[in-house]
Parts: sequence; C-alpha cells; structure tokens
Amino acid sequence: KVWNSFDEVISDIPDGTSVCMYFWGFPGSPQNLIRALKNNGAKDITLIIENYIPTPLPPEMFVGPNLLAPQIKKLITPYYVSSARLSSMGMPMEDQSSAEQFEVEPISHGLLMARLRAGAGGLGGFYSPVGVGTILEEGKEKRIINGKEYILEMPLRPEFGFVRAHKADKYGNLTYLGVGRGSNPIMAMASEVTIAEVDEIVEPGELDPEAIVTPAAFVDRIVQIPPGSPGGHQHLTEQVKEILKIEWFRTPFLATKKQEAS
Amino acid sequence: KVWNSFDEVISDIPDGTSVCMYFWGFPGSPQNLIRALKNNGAKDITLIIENYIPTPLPPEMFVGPNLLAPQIKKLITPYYVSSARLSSMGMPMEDQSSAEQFEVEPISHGLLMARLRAGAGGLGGFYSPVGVGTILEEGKEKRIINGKEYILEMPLRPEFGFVRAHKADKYGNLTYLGVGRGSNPIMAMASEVTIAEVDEIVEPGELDPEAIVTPAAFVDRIVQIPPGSPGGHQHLTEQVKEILKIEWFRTPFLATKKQEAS
Amino acid sequence: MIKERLSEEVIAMRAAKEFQDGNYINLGIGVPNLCALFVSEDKTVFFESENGVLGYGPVLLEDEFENVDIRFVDAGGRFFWPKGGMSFFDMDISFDMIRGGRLDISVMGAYQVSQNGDLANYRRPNDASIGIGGSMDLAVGAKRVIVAMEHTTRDGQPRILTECTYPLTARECVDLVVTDCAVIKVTQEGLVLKEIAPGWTAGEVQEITEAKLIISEDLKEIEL
Amino acid sequence: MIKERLSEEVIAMRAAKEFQDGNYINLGIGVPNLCALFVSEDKTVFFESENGVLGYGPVLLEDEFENVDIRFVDAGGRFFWPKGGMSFFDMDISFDMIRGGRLDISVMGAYQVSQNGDLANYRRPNDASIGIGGSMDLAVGAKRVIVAMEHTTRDGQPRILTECTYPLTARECVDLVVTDCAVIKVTQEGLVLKEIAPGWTAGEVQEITEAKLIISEDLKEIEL
Repeated sequence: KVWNSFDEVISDIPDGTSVCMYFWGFPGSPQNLIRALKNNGAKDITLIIENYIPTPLPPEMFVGPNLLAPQIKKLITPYYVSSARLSSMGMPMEDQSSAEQFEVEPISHGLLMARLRAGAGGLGGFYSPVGVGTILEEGKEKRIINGKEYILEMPLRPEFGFVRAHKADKYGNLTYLGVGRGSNPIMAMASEVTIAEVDEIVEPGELDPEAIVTPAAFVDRIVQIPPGSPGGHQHLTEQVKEILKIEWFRTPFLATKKQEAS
Repeated sequence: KVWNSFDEVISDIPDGTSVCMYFWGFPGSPQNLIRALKNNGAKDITLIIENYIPTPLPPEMFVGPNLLAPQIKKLITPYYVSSARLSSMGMPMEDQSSAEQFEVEPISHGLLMARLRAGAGGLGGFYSPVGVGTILEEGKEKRIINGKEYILEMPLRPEFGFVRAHKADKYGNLTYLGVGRGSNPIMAMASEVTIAEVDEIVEPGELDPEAIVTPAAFVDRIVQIPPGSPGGHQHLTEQVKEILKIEWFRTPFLATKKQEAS
Repeated sequence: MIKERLSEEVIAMRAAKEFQDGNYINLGIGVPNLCALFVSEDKTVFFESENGVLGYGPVLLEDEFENVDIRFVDAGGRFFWPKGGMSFFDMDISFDMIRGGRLDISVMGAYQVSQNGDLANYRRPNDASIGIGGSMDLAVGAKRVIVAMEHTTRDGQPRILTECTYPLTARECVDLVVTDCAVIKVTQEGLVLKEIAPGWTAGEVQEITEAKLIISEDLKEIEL
Repeated sequence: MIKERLSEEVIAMRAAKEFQDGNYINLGIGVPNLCALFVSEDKTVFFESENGVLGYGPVLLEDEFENVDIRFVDAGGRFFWPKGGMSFFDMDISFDMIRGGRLDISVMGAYQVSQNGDLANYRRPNDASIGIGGSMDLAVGAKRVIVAMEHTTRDGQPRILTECTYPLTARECVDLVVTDCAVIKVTQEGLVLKEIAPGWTAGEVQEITEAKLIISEDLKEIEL
C-alpha cells in the first residue's frame, strides 16, 4: 500500500471520474494530492468537496480547490464561493471565472456526510428530514413517515477518495490531528479507492489500536509527505503564521479583542 | 451527569419502555445496569440487544440478559438462544422457558447497527440490501434502485441506552477497552437517554481528545463501578479465569491445539 | 425619528442569556459567534463546531496569534484554545449529533425569518455563491434555533416577514429571534414580541416588521 | 462403498488456499475458524471480526489460557493474541466495512447451498433459536463468499440442492463451496465441480449432491 510519489499514486485516475476530498481552510486537506491531480491533468472530474473556497495564496504555501478549476465538470458541495466573488470582496486574487464554469450541485454538510455514509455501508438510499421545503427537494421523491416529511436521498460512492491523515502504519491504519480529521474518515470509508497522504508512516504496532480512527481495510494507498515539505503539518503551521500576517486573512480568522458591551 | 448509585440512575425507567444494550459474551456489557434493571422491576420492556444468550453463572460472577427475562415483552436481536436450548445442549443451567415467553423480532447485526445509526442521525428510514429474499423482508416494502432490490428499514431510537465504557470524564466523554467497544458507541448515539457505567471517572482534560470515542453530547448519565466490584474490568478478568476452568466454557472459547492435517 | 439600535455585542449578550448550564451549543458565523464572549460565569456550556469538535476553548484574540495551532480551528475558520474535556470526531458523527437532536441550541444569523418560523439564511436571490454549509442541518436538528440578526436590512427593509422571499433554509424551525431592537418568540399563535430595546415602543418595532406581532402581556425592556 | 471424507482441518486448509496476500477476511464459527491455522507463511492476511476488530492475532490455545484478556475476544467468543497493526472500532463501522464491500473473503459454514448460490446457514426449520448474527450482512457484503461444510448431513442427506429448503440467509451470494469431498464453484451456468477428494470420482460426488454438477474440464484432485 505504500507508494513513494504523489504523481504515481494517482496516475491511474481517468478523465470523467469522481473524487472526494475534505477542504475546510488550513487543516486536513490533501494538499499534495490536489497538486498531483493538477499535474495529472485528468478532465471532466466530479469533485465532491466539503467547501469550494478559492485561495489566492501561492501554491507552494497552500493550495485550494481552485487549483483544479479547469479540470472540474461538476461540483457537489455544501459551500461554493467563486473566485470572482472573493475578488469583488477585496480578496487579492485573480478572477478565475472562465475556469469556474462547472455545474454546481448544492447539498448540506450533513447530507453530504449521510450520503457518503450510505455509500460506505452499501445502502440503497435514505429518507432525510433536511432540505424539506428548500431547493434541495427539487426533483426528488418525498414521503411522509410517522407524520413527518422526508426526502429520498441517494448514496454517494466516489471512485477516488483523497484523504489527509496524520500518521499511517504500513497496513494503512490512520490517525488524524485535531479538526484535520473533519470528513476525512467518512470519505475514506465511502470511496472505491482511498488514497491517503500522511505526515508519517510507521511500523504496524506503533499506533494505539484504541486510537486508530480509520481501520486499514478502508485504505488502499498511502504516501508520506517528505518531512518539512509543503502540505506537511510542520510546513503548514509555519505557512499559516506567515499568512496571518496578511491583513485580509487575519481579520476573519482571529477574533478581535473582547469589547465591553455598552 | 455523575450519579452514585446504579439503582438511582435508572429509577425513572417506566414499564413499557425500550432499552438497548450490548451483549456479546464477557466484554463490554453493562453488568451493573442489568442488575439494577432487575432490581427496579420495570415490566413490558422492549429489549434491543446484540445477542440474547442466557448464562448459567451466578449473578455475582457474570449476568446475562436472561436475568431480565420476566421483564421483557419483546426482544429485538440478531441472535437468540433460549435457556431451554442451552440446557438441552448440556449447559448446566435452569430452563427458564416460562419466563422467556416474549416476542422475538429477528434482525441481523448489521441491520441493527444501521437502524440505530438512522435513529441516531434523525433519518426517516433507509433501503437495505441485507435481508432480501429472507424472513427479514416479510411485511416490509421493497424497492428496486439501480437494478438492485432493497428493503425499507426503519430507524431505531431506544428510550434508554445502557452503555459499558472504560473511562468517562465528568462531562461524559467516553473511551472503551478492546472489543468491549462493540456497539456501545452507536447505542450511546441512538438512545434518547444514555446511561454509562464505567471503570473510572476522571477530570475533564485527562482523556486524550483524539482518543475519545463517544463525545459527551451523547451521554446523559454516568456511574462509576466501585473499584474491584462485580462488572468492573479487574473483577471480570478474574472471574473469566475462574469461569474458564469450567470444562463447559473452556471448550468453545479456547482453541484446542493445532492439529496436523493428515 | 431614528431610534438607537443595539450593538452586535448586545445582541450576542441577549442571545447568550438563553444558554442554560450544561447546554450543547453551536454558534454560526458573525454575531452568533460573539455569544461565546458573554456566557455567564456560573454556567458551563459546551460549544460544538460542525467540522468535528466539541467543548473547545475561547477563540484566539488578535494579539495571541503566535499561538495559532492548525489542529484548533472552528467551522468559521477561527482559531481557538484547546480546553480540557474537548473531543475531536468525524464530521459524520458531528452531523448525527446535530440532526439527531443532541444540540440544545443553535444560534444563527439570518437574512429573513417568517411569522411561522421559516428561516432564510444561506443565499441571497441571484447570488451565484451557495452557502448552505451546515445551516439546513442545524435548523432541522437543534432543539432550539435562535436567530441573532439586525431587525432590518441595510436599506431599512424588514427581515421579519409574513413569508420569506429569499431561498429557505428550513421551514418552521426558528424558536426565538433576537434583533438590535427586539426579542421575538415564535409560537403557534404567531410572533410574540417579548422584549424591546431601551427607548423603543412596541409600535415602533411593529413599524419595521412586516409580520404582525402579538404584544406579550409581560412585554419588557431587554434585560442582559 | 463408503468413501473416506476429508477432515475439518483439511477442509479449512483447502479454503485457506483461496486467501491472497493482503486480503481482509472474516471467518465464521466452526470449520471456517480453523482456516486461520493454515494461512501460508508467505501471505499476510487480516482477519476481521464482526464485534469490531481488524488484524488480530492467533487464537489462544488451551494451554495458554492464563493469558486470557477480555479486551481480546472474537465474535465466536474465542480469545486471541493482540497483534501489531490491529485496530478496534464501533460495530457500526464494522458492518459498514462488511456491507460496503471492504472484505475480500467471508468464509462461512452452511446448512445448505443451492445451485444458484443461495445460502441457508442461520436456522434449521422449526428451531426456536435465531442465529442470524452477522451472516446475512457478510453474505451480501463480502466480495467473495466461501462456504466450508460437510457435503451431506449427518444422516447422509444432500446439502447442495436445486433449491434450499431451510430459511435463506441470502440469495445468489456463494462463490465457492469447499466440502469434505469436493470443491465446487458457483457460476452463471451452474455448479462446476473443480476438485475432488483422493479416491473419489465425479460420479460419486454427484450421487450425494442433489443439484446437477457440471464437471470441470480440468477436474483434479484437491490440492493443498
């Protein structure tokens, strides 16, 4: 399961495939697999992603899903902001509108989790209380169960799952760091082929069997981020401290001083 | 959330309620809550349990679900063996047939997990590939999705969840020990009122936030098993070593020597 | 006459007064997030963030940014201090917690609230962006939904309406609305005006509210 | 003439020959469990147990019982040795793993198998006990289902039938049947007799098999 190159570990990704990944700011996104998918150039991808929020940062600091914009055919995401919108809000970034021409299928975070879970567990679909009376019910079957209205939602089973974990053992057991866990574990469980990038690969037995979050059976390939290189925990931590010196990033991400209420 | 008495922590359990618990041999069953429910005497209970396997052991050594037999109206379980059957197989136990007159609703372990999960997550139901063509489809709606047959299954949301964990902090975060984890976490998540018995209650901050399995929001009440007393890890470990000296128990639970194949 | 509106901080203080000891609470981006600063000291509450953390500590202040740790970030992207008793978990479990009714309170911002408690808070009409996030899940799942928002839009249009005109987040989900001039409870009978800001009359609040308000018998000035 | 049947150990050895390096495997109670003793040393396989453990070590032998640890018990109630790389998880995840197709092989016992691969292995007719356990989930979810069983009942009745007469565990799920006298593959065309025990002829196997067997072109003696 252990691979040595990010480019090689995804070299079999075909045009037209589906890929899921966690993206929610700095922690827990598969930075090197995103870069490798960019290099690979696979087209017409259905990208299932927690948040599509473009980043204006230089790719060696931090990459966002906008790096893949020209390769995306369809986006399934609970949170979509275009680069044009961010640009108009004053974020120092290029307008990538010409690349962001993909179809966007809206969903909620919780529904995304539940659809992935249904996919992970081989279910045929489920009835959701979320989305009733909203755009999410459009075109979907509804049903009253015990007097309450539900929407029939279908499982998601992505062909590839790009996962960011902290440690892996050589069998593929994974642990995470803080909120970098996010939806990585459920994406690992739901995907046909799960590829994890990790800070460190250790020998079997070095991870506490009680603290392993993703058991090896859900993980097909693992790659270690070279120590100190982009996307690794240490490197990212350093980058974030630099990034937070930029006024535009500091304001939303750090609370201002507690103000006394009048 | 911290209670001091098993009898008190379940004193509000009414007749006719539903209770779920893990039972799969020695590890991970809520021994003291089972005893307390016996003392309480609540009747007409729907018991949702991983396995209903009577035990002939003295209650101070180890109790099984058969301790509750007279109080059960309905059993939902993937695995049911009557005391009469075990007795007829030579297990040194009383025939409790007069008490074991409850209705038994069959289910599979995986379906039980999925129904509890749907209950935990507030879903209205789901389509299961398991049980098609079997007794489990009787009386249930079926549906073809993408050419495959599924059964509509309903969520389970027990009124009370009896959980056996290893450690709790005072907020109610839980960790488990080995296969004593079992279905305890999903039962904690699915129940309206979750009551946990644990080996040790510690201060918040003493449990590794990465290794907490059941977050406090799923746990309503916790009780510590007095050190060294029945149902605790240490006591149970000692009991099991005694129990395994009994021939009837040793044979199925320990492998015999590897025999050379002819 | 233009009456003085309450500040964002005061809105947050009033909303935070709803928190009970032991509550599990999710705070939305903006004014709701400020509630964390105003929890009374005799209460222990637990904040949950959709990205998979419960019981986290206070958000980092601007002069603390050398302590930034990327393990500790909330769903709004703000860094927080770790805290004893906090836990990290899969987002799948996070949303079972939310949808399964294990959160006592969700405080959210809103564009619009209707008289029967419909909520519109994820998208303006004709906006290409989609900000559903976890709002639909929280609106459906939390035991109580408290909306904290300005009473009117920037150009003075009402946000509390007979019917929402913006895309809905969820139907009949809001329990309480705290604005910069009023506290309004959503009931079976309609919207009940419970509290008003200092210097305001019930009539003045009604004037900037499209939906009809029922004046509470014990109407009083907002207490903090 | 009564032919010699293979022992349970030999059935298990033959079934274990199907294991490939890196496979995730669940073993049922009885003969299937014995397969763990016969994994060839050049292969690393991972055993999964329904109660929430993956990659556990060998089962404790009878003279090792002082090492019993109640953390380490498989779904059949047998104690095992811990092993580096093993993990414990919620049974909910265990059954997502099973139903979601992450197990390569499930080896199960059976009462009956039909010519189209239907499986009956959880209950005899008129038995008050219900032993569904995880068998229905494994039968539906595992990539390959291997049945390891005696070819006939104790009183000589066939177990490999045109149609099962016992309650079904799952339809069309069995891939391979290893018995005490034959190895039979379930195919679209029907049951193909691939291997026979030493001293047996294809005709003799057919005699104790109700379903019609297709004799494989490369029929051979069972190899271990």
